[in-house]
Amino acid sequence: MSGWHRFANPTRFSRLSARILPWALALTIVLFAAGLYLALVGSPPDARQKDTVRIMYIHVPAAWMALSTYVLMAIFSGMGFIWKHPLADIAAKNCAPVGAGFTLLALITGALWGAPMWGTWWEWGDARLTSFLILFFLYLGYIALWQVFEDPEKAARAAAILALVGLINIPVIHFSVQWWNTLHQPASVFRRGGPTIDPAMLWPLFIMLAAFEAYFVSVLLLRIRAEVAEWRVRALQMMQAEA
Amino acid sequence: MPNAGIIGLTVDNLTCRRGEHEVFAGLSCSVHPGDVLYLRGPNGAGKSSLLRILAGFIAPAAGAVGWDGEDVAVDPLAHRSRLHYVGHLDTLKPVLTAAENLSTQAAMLEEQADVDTALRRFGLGNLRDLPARFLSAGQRRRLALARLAAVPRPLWLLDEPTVALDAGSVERLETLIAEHRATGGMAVIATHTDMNLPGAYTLELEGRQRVAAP
Amino acid sequence: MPNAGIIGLTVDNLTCRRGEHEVFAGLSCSVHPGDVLYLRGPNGAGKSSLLRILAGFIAPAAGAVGWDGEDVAVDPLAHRSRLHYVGHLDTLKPVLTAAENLSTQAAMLEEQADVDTALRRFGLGNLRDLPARFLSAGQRRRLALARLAAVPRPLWLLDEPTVALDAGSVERLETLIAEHRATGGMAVIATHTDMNLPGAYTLELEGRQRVAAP
Amino acid sequence: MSPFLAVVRRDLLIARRQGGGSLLAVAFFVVVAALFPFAVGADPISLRQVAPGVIWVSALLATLLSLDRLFQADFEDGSLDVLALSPQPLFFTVLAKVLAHWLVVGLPLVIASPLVGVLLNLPVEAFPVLVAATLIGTPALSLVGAIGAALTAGIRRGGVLVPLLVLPLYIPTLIFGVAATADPAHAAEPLMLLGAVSLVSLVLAPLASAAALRLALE
Amino acid sequence: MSPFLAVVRRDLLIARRQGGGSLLAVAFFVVVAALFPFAVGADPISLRQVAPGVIWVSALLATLLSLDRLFQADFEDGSLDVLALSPQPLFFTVLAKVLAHWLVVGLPLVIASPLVGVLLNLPVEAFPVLVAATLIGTPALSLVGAIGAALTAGIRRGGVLVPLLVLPLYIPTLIFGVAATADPAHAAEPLMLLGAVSLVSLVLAPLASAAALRLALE
Ligand code: HEM
Ligand SMILES: Nc1ncnc2c1ncn2[C@@H]1O[C@H](COP(=O)(O)OP(=O)(O)OP(=O)(O)O)[C@@H](O)[C@H]1O
Ligand SMILES: Nc1ncnc2c1ncn2[C@@H]1O[C@H](COP(=O)(O)OP(=O)(O)OP(=O)(O)O)[C@@H](O)[C@H]1O
Ligand SMILES: [Mg+2]
Ligand SMILES: [Mg+2]
Repeated sequence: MSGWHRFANPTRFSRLSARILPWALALTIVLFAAGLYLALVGSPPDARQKDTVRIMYIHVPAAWMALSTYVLMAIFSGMGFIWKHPLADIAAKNCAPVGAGFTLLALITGALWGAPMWGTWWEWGDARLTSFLILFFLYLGYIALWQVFEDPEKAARAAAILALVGLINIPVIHFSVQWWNTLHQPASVFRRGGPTIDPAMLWPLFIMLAAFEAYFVSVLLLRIRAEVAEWRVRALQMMQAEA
Repeated sequence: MPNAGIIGLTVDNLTCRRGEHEVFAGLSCSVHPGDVLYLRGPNGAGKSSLLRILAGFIAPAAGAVGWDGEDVAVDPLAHRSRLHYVGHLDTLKPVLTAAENLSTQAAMLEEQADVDTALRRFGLGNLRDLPARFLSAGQRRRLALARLAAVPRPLWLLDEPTVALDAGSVERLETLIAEHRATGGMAVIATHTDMNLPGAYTLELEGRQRVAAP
Repeated sequence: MPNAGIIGLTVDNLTCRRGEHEVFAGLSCSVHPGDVLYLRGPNGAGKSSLLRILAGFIAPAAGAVGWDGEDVAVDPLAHRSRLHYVGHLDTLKPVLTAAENLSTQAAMLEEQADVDTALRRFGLGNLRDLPARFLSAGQRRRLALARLAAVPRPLWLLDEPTVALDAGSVERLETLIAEHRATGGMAVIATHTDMNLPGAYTLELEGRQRVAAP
Repeated sequence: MSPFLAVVRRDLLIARRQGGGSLLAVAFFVVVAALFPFAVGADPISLRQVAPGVIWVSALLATLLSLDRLFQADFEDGSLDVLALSPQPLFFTVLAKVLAHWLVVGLPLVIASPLVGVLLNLPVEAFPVLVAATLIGTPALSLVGAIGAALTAGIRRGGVLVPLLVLPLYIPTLIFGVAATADPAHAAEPLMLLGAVSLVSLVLAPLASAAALRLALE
Repeated sequence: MSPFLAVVRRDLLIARRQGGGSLLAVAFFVVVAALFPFAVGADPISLRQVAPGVIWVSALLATLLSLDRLFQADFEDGSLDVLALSPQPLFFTVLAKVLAHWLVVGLPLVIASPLVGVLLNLPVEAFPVLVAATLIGTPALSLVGAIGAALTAGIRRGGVLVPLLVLPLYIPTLIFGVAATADPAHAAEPLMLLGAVSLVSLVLAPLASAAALRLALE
């Protein structure tokens, strides 16, 4: 129950993450190199969109990652809440800034893409766009909640409650394109009946997604390790102060 | 583990941690029907924290609190229904009258309650229709304590109950506690001042956790 | 009318009314440099009300409060700048550390103040960087009292200052008051408990307002 | 009287004594809505176009403003401790407080909504739907808002955080409410969805709020 | 350091420690502004029409929400007594607290207003006027709101009066603010009137607030 103190001991996590990290980092670099080459040079320009289609290779993976990071954050939160495992809490906490970053990236690239495609940066009537902005606010609220609690154990539980409740918004975002008439195009990859995108564009897209995924894993592990180290130092200081 | 067969409140090897600071550790004691336990110790020793653990508001970092031999964490609702907690805060709504404050509290705690008798026991009879915002410090405190008299519950957890009370009110409280004990009630009382409760045990906090004989 | 020529605080034929209720009437007394005046009486006698009148927070229904022979209502700002009032509430911001709480208070009251010495005088030296939300009841009280030591002012109005203090802290407060008196300071103290302040006068409230010799 | 009813009665009594709970919410609702004729210009067509949205946003904000102290007041004066010692699960205590809040704030908003409809030139045929939609939707506003209020109960001035936490969660209610009000001829589906949101909130919100309140008790 | 600056510094420190005073106000501003188009569901034309009103209502609400505890927090923990013993008239203490509040909430709103303008499709030529208007108008919002906050602190008397008093007092600021923003070509007159409102508030609001606070001290 007194979770945050267990970091005084070396954990399995440190050893495991130390083993995974180099691979994840290497994979990130390789996949980004390959994906960006294919996306910018190797893939054909779109018949209608010309070269602006290349924004897609950033925008779409970023949007997917933004959503899946939230789900992962909620899962970690649930684990931390139920089993009171501090590592799950720290993982959830550190998902948030990364996920908010993905969300912002998708928002910006979407806006940049929208200017030539729809003739507007931003379209309020569009449910996909606005609900995605809401996702950004959810991330911000989650981060803010962590900030206002002084006691990390309390903060973890409060933030977990919020993350789990906010999970309800995810399907709203995903299905918003179906439920409302929007400018934004409906799902074209992950849909019933298979993807409708040309394979020449699909492959670079998947490689970029894998690159984003590897990047996410690397950053998350690095952040968690940094925070665990910080707690270990704090615990040592406390022990010295009380001795 | 709380020992089976023992009647009353048992505290078993309790550790309390607030933030990163360990307030006390390995604390054990028990309170049986008719017992009063004083919690004593300097400011910051953990008296208030212990009371909140006993009330089930804070989960202990280690150890357990038991009732009649069973860990109270098993059925927290049953535990919370058997105790009174009177802390530093006065739990009063300034816009409600003294009688309304007490009767709304009592109604939340119990189906039936004799509010007027309880008010009179604490000398608040003629203030019953005064809004709580007009009460003096000691009158507010007495009103907060009056729920002990209004709703019978076996375990009383009192955090510095005599604060702001005049001598007469302290006596009233002592009488109430004596009656409570006579009917098998128990009380754990954190205090810096002396009260007149014969046969009370004392738990000294801060480092040397030990139970002194009365 | 406050008498000209008298040095210190004079209370002249004071009446206090709260709502429609007359709390006390025709109260007179005076406090001279080096004096301590206890206010005693049962709950609701009007001790807190009197202190707030002396501080200039409440206007008396009749009578006057004087300083060095002049009615304080003439220059309320000057009066408020010469006194400390420590009431029931702890005046602390939970998000600020102990040191920040004290230094912001001191800065509002006075240009210069020695915060660290004041903290140490109340045994809060090692808690200086702990946010006030984590302090125990007695630690909070000590922090509120520390402004007496940080900012020198001649008149101290203290409403039950020993509440929640452990024995050591009460002694610290008594020492501080003794030093304050030695430099010509005055204190009016509402209290239900006994303090060790030799030569203090007592004003019994409730009906029989009279000053008992030390 | 059951503890549940005791809590409801207590909060209603406090609201009545404090005065202006309902009045504040309704006044706020009407003032915010009444501002829009200034902004949009009195052109009845464009006013009619924005009316459903304005009504719902105003209702939502009126609820939000009255919510932020729902648990904080009880926390600050220690009443939360007494509530926690009540012989019923915290779930029902939360539900009782939310019910009282809805009676004080939500219901008056429902009753005042036709008035705001008139101010904003809402077509006559939309009025029954507007009342139905607010009646079905405002409970969700109170319930979801309670989560934010509970999460910030133990933090002084945490109230400022409530809108940021709660507004994103209000979006479904807002969407379905506006959809029903804007197109009264096809209101059945959004009304049903609105009901679904309220029902889901009825279970999830007290659960989440009770868990959050336990933090404030520590 | 003068007592005036000490009060300002103290409130800024508390806001910083409490976390996100400014951020929350801005977030609230943006979230509320974001709700309207969501609800109004809009083509750019009608969105542009409501934009000035939405911006001002959002700014008003963001201010109002952050203000209501301006003095109450100090009242509840006894700090008001310490403030009252400061060697300066209560007038300046109030002014210092309002200044700190404006720095924490009002100024960030001014800075964020162009962002909201972009989101709401406000025409480009309106942006300088929007910034000027919010810069001139937000002090009035903080000042007038302080009266309500002071009355709530001594709620022992205030009760129902507070919302009924403050909301109407906000109307001039809103009307002139919206007028300036909606018609940037003829903004000079409403901007001047807005300035007049702020100036009058600068004198009257601390006076009224100080009087109200004295009641809270009793
Ligand atoms: C600020 C503006 C935009 C935002 C916030 C946004 C948001 C999103 C989101 C959240 C997704 C993931 C949907 C899901 O997996 O459920 C997505 C996917 C996608 N977006 Fe955007 N988008 C924006 C602009 C655009 C523009 C201008 C285009 C191109 C015309 C575009 C094309 C796509 C495509 C092709 C997908 C993949 C769809 C799929 O296969 O599921 N987006 N966007
Ligand atoms: N508006 C009012 N109407 C009627 N009576 C009031 C009003 N305001 C205060 N009182 C009464 O005034 C009296 C004075 O209270 P005060 O706080 O001064 O007492 P005190 O001597 O400090 O008591 P304690 O020892 O409890 O602190 C109390 O009896 C209180 O009930
Ligand atoms: N989050 C925290 N971080 C560090 N220390 C904390 C935290 N919360 C509480 N404490 C400390 O825990 C200790 C226990 O406080 P508690 O209120 O239980 O003491 P107490 O014995 O009741 O004291 P008092 O006599 O003053 O009422 C205090 O020293 C307090 O400073
Ligand atoms: Mg204590
Ligand atoms: Mg008193």
